[in-house]
Amino acid sequence: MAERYSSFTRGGTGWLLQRITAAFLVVVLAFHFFQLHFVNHAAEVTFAGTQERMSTIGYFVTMVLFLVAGAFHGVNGVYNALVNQGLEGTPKKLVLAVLSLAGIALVAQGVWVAVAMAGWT
Amino acid sequence: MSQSYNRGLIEDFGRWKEFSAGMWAWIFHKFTGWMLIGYLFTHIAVLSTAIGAASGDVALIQQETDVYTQTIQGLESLFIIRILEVGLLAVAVFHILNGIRLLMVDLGVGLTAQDKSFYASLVLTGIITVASVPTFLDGVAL
Amino acid sequence: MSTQQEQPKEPESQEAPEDPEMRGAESPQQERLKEKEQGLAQAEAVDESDVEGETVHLKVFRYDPEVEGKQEPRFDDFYVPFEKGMTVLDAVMYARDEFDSSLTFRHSCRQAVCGSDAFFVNGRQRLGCKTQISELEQPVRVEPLPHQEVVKDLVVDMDHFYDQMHAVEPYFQDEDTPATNDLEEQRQSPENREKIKMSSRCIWCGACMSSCNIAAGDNQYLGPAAINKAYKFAMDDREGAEIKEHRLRILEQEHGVWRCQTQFSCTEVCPKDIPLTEHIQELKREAVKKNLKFW
Amino acid sequence: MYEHDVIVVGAGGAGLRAAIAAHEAGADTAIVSKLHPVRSHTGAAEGGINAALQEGDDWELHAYDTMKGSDYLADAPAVETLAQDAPEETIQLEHWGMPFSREEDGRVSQRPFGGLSYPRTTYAGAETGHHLLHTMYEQVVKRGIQVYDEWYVMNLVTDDAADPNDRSCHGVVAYDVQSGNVQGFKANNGVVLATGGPGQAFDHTTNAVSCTGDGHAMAYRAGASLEDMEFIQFHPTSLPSTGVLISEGVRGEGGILYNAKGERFMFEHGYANNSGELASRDVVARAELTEVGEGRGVEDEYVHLDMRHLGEERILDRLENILHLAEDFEGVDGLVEPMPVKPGQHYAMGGIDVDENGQTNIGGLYAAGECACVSVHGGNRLGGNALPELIVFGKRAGRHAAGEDLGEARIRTGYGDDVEDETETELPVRPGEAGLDTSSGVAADGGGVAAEADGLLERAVERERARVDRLMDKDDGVQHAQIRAKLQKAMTDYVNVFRTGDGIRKALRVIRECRQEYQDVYVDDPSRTFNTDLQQTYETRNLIDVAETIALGALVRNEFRGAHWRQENQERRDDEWLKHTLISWDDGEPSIFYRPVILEGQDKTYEPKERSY
Repeated sequence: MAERYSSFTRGGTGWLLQRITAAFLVVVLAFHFFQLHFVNHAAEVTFAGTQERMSTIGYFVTMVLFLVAGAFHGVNGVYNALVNQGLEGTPKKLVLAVLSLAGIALVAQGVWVAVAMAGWT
Repeated sequence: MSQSYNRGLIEDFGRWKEFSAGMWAWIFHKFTGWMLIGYLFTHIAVLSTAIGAASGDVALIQQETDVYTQTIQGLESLFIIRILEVGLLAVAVFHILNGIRLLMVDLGVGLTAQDKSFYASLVLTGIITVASVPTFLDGVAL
Repeated sequence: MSTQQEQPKEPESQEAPEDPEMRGAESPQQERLKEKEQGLAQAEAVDESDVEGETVHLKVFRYDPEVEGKQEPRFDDFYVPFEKGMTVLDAVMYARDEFDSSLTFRHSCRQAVCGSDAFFVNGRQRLGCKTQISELEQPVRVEPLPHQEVVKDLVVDMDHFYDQMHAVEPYFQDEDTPATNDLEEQRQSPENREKIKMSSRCIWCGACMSSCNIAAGDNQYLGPAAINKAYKFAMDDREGAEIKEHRLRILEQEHGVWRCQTQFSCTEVCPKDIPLTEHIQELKREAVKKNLKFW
Repeated sequence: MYEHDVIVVGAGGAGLRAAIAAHEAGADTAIVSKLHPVRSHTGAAEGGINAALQEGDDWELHAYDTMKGSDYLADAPAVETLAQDAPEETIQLEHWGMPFSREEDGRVSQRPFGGLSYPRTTYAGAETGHHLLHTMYEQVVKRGIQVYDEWYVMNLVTDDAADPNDRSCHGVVAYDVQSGNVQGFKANNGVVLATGGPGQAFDHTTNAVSCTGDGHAMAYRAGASLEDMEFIQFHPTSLPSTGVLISEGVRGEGGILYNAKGERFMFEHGYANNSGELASRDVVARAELTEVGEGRGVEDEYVHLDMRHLGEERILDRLENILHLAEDFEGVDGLVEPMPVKPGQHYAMGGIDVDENGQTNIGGLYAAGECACVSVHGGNRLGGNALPELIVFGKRAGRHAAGEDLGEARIRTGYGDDVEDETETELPVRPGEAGLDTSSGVAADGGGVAAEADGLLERAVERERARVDRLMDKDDGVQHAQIRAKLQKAMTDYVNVFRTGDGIRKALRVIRECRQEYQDVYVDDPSRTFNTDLQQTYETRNLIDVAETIALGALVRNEFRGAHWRQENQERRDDEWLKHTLISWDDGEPSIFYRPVILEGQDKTYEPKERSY
């Protein structure tokens, strides 16, 4: 019954990317939390401070990667959770499309915000 | 899988009392994952609303009365937001710690201690959360 | 037809009267057996004080698609006299032979090797023959394996499980084995044999598959048993590298190893202590390695 | 109706091997089995596979050891075939991927075993049978051989020529356990019975509950003879409550047997002053029962097997699975307390009378494995000789059934010129079918005057359907479990390790009662779905037939040979008893006859010697 399975191997790639983004997120999420709650208390966040951080190119790149990794990790996680519960056929394709779009929209919106924060608009 | 009759709660989540460590870890990981992705969308939405309304007026920015700053600080002055933040921290810390546990499992390290490492993640999450409460609740009134 | 069993008032009523004809010639043993019977009740009360009373209370799942009164699943109570060393299988066999011959379950070897009698006992997949009654809380709830179609009482439809087992090409493949009449064996190091040892112990009982929440949701997921079966071949050095790659291709399908969510439930219920999750994880890494040649 | 060239009944080691061989010989082959193949009792075999593989060893030594072990009741052509073919068949298993235990240089390991003059037992851990069974099932899957699993074979379809030797077998009638549907299976070439042992005739056995002698009984009723049924091996160390086997390895490593008084009885009571606990299985089993019978048993039932002195490290290293068995099945921790053990029925040396090609005296009917008696084991089977028998003779039966020419067999089967009629033995009751209507003159159970195979098959199916209806429609009477329990108890009480003429006669009386009670048997479960009650009711009938042949064989063989001990004559009597006991179902009543043992091998004759180790 092996023929039931296609040679569709994105499972492997997806699985690996999920792990790689996870490893990246562990570090950056910890940094992000630390940065915005312990180093800079959230209550004292100002646009000025945000802009100052964001306009640093390293920070900007990190934050954008953070967003992309988070969006992928989250959206892929949701998709897999649904597939694991037996999502199949057209609904599965639909969900994949919707989630991909949502992910892309999130990244786009987030990058725009970051650019705006950095004051490069 | 289809059943020729209804076994009711005999299966799956009706049996939650009998779940073991690995199963709870999975459930918590999914649950915290859903919360985090939900938060991520909200987070970007709030920031972009605030940014969208930000004037970029240098004077206002310097007086710290810019809309962005006001939005953030306004939210931060709410006790409920601070509580939610503690919750978010707990959720994120658990997801991180259990995520590390899962990465170890993926690498084939310490599989026999998988239940212990789950309990350890829970306990550590608790400790970190409690320890950070003072920082999170600093300067907010009920 | 109800087969509900009332609690017997006197436990000794369970004992069939001894037929003197059935006994052997007069021997010291027979005489002592008589003496022993007299002191029996007293002795048992002391010996089995750790077990609730002297009977075991079983709650057994009953269902039969064609018998009125059993089409709606129900639980029947049976009270079975306890004996030291009694297993769940012994108890349900007693219930069947003494109380209700229609009580249906698969069983054969009684020694945990045929894999017929995996039941859901007190909320966990276990082999009936390998589970001591004395270790369970009473009443002992015996149900068919979850996530499988119930055929009748404790019997579930295993076809899907077998299909998944067959899906991984579960047979040795090597194109250049020497001819058998040369009596030339393929060499295998003891270490390599050791590596596949645990995986080769699988008895196809289906407990792992039944415990797996993902297999329940995704009907196409190969499941722990089939993946473990594939592991046995993929890790066996006697099969060539090409065949190993072929095996990994089967395993890395979307419904293959990636579906495993490392819940460890399969590993926990496996009556043969096979580290299933570990094997699945190792295959994931092997598959990634194969895809990223530079690893 | 289903149709195949070769139908194999039973899917243990012999059945799977036969199916693979028949398939490779080009026959359209199907397996019909009441269990899914991997559930077969072959999986419980622990020891190993004897095969002369190493340099310095050769098949002739293996044959010699086997003849000696059999107490000279095995037929030399069968034994020599086994010894010659075992190496190649073992290597075949290795090539199919069986995970044998290995030496440092990567070769298959071989270890010494009781009664062998050379370490020639290949093994795969302590679970050789499990690996053998699974490896062969894998090959069946690979070849796409049709398996009808959970189909219970109810009867054989044979015509009823007056002389059983002129009959032929055309197929089987089976029912789908899952649905209750009774169907005919037509076999164009042959039917191979591989249904395993009859252990359930005893109430304390290491055998599975499925080992009910179905093949024996069906072949017997169809007119094939049963051979050497009185030879039953009792294993000295099985757990009292379940009969689960505690391997000989415990005693091999130094485990000690104690009675209730704490005496090391094997020495202190002089049962085996040299080998002690390591004396042969029958000696130890008799010693244990003597201890219990004389009042020195624990709980008046069993003795203790103690391995605590071996130390935790050694136990965990070599006998770990024993700890699990004692814990899981008896609730005893072998590290802190001695394990209770008593003798349990373990293996039947006898079975359906076949030649070295697996063929019975009925045309197209074959048997292989424990249900058959080629005869390789004679009076006593050596450890490690059961598994090679499965693969060697399973393969031969499969090939022959598929039409391959294996040459003329030297062993004769059935009643013929070479047999000697039983001089009347006094029987306490009339054995055989109760309420037998002899007026119809129907001999074979498959019945009907010789006709077209299709017609025979249809009639046989109709008859089984009617039988099922009768059993199911009847609303009261006796349940099979009651009869089975009574039968098993009688067999264990009287046809056990110690046998006396009086005891066996008592057993025959009980068996007769069981037959009469069986006339009134009914199936309480009204459902056609997975009706195990019905299946077991069928099995109980088979057990009655098989138990009777065991008791009859034990009664007529008035000597002590191999596993068979008689109080009246406690010595081997070669002058009179170098012959096989054969029993056939003669119009519903057993008739007994004898055939001389063939001691002439290919190049030499095996002269009976005293069996001492």
